[in-house]
Amino acid sequence: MIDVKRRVFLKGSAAAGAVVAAAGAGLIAPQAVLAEWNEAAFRSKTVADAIKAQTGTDATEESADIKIKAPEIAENGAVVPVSVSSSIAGVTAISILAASNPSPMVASFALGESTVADVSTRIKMGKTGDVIALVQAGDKVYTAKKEVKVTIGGCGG
Amino acid sequence: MRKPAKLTAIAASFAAVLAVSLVPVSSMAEGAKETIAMGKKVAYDRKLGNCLACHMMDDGVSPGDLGPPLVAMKTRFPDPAKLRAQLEDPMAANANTMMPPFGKHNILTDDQLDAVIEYLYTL
Amino acid sequence: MAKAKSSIKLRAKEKNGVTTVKALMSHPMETGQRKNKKTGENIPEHFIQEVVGEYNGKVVITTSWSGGVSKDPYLSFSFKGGANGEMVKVSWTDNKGGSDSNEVKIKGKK
Amino acid sequence: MKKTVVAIAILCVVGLSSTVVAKNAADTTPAQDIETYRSYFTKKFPGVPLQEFSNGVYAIDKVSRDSWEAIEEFPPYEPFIEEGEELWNTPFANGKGYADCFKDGPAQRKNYPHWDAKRKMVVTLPLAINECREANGEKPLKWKVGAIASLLAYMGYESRGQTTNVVIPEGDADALAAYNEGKSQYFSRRGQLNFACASCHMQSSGMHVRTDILSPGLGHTTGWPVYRSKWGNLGTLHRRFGGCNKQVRAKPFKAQSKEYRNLEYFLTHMSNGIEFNGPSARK
Repeated sequence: MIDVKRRVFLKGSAAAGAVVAAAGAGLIAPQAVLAEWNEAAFRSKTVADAIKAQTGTDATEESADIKIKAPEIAENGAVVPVSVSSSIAGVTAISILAASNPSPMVASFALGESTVADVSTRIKMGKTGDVIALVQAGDKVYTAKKEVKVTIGGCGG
Repeated sequence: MRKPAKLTAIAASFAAVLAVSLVPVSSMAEGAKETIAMGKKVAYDRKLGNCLACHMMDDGVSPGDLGPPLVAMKTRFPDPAKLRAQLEDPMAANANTMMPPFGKHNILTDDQLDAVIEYLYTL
Repeated sequence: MAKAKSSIKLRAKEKNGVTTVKALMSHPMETGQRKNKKTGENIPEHFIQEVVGEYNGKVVITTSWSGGVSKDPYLSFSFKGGANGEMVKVSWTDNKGGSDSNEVKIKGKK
Repeated sequence: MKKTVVAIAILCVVGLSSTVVAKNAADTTPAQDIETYRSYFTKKFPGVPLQEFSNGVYAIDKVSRDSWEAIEEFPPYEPFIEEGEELWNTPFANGKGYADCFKDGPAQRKNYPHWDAKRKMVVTLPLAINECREANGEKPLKWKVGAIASLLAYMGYESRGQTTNVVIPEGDADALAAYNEGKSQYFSRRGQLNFACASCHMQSSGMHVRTDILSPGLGHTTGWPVYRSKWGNLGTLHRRFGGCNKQVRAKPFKAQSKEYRNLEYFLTHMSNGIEFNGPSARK
């Protein structure tokens, strides 16, 4: 369906600044590279499948150099503020997954050369679970996680 | 689903008198278990008892803290009639209580109350 | 009512050589799993799939989203560089082909 | 536990039984009520400065405050302020506009709700907006969401920093009666679940219903209109009143009904001295 490896290669080279050259050579237009939505990753039902689809590998390494900012307790699972930053050198992509969601992959950010590895968004979480940050740098994939408890409303139906 | 549960609830509360004639003795333990299971379900259901909104109890996740933890219920309510009254109309005992009148305002049916009481006594 | 308004609210601030961009987009972000209370039918998925951030015409971030991002989504990112008065552009495309973009001047030391 | 009971009894004289409150709401003066109500919360939450109560549950809970602050980085109500400003500046069909009704501009929060002695009724800001429209031949707006919320967001934003100062005019028995009606409303148990507003937001404020924290009732009126994540939209105070009533399984009153206007009159009076900071974001 989707050529994962090719996609990873293109993203990697975009970050390395090679895409301009490729585009210049008439191989591919930068916009087309960037406009591709990783359907396989977003439709994956498990964290493992999503990571594989996103990065092309399942060899990940936990890293203390990734910081996830997310509430311990989310007041409302519909709006959970999440920030991910990393001090790892040469980050090309950051992804945010919500492990308990039916489709865990929520967001992924492909970063340019000058882009700081620090992104924020707000995500939906159906229930309590880990927020997983996936950081790609070079050919390595690093992860970190933080549990977010999603509140259960008290008033009943 | 509901009907047999109701039956067992009734059977349990009148066990001594009626059960012998209604239910074969061998299935008594089964019946009581079912009642307790139904009671737990009613107690946990957010649209029914919703007890976890205010009380820590059993294996309930993320309970509230408006009411006391539901533990040692036999010690706290040796008299089942008192526990029943507390569920029916808690304001009778404490005018400032936050606890809803589960019986008086028909939040739960009689059978549901019976089952919840059976369940509470297991805590 | 006037319609021309952008669905993207945008801020960009430069501090110590890093520009931080914050964007708030108006979008329903339907997952496809929510039911219409009246009809009982699933509301079809409708979400922003991609948000592109550009500085001086150069793409600095490409964000891919699922319907798991909150309604009226928020995005913040930073890049090295940027000076007062330069332009930052953010544009989104959703799964139904809808799109919008907006530009803002970077606020920083003059 | 005991403390709670005593404090509540002092304020509403009565415990919470509805009939008794109705009879006795008049036993204390509005000035006494403010004093009792305010000190109840400042004692219950000793580290919280008075002005902070305008931030609802975020004044008393660090964890939810963190998410809230992250959301305030770029609050979801912001586009509504802009939309409200546009509405404010769009002339009616007769060429007039809101500015012709609100002579001193959009920063109107400090003037509402107020007692209209001639009509013997509480006038709220949304009511004044729709009366302005109708006086100029325009259809009234819906009360709970949509254009009225956006207008209120703009007017609220322009009013930020103004201080709540709801006056119950001295010697006006009708005004006092309306206030007392609102007060009774606040302390009366309602619905299948048998809760009064005060049951949750006074007596049990700060406690957990499952993992939800009950917000303190002091300052409850200052942040409106509110973008609630639960609504995914901006809504008005009376929309929230109705929602609360529904949650206790009571039949809600209509937005801008006499009941809710009087309730707003009482509740806003309780927050006198606290700054308006609407629009705001809540869970």
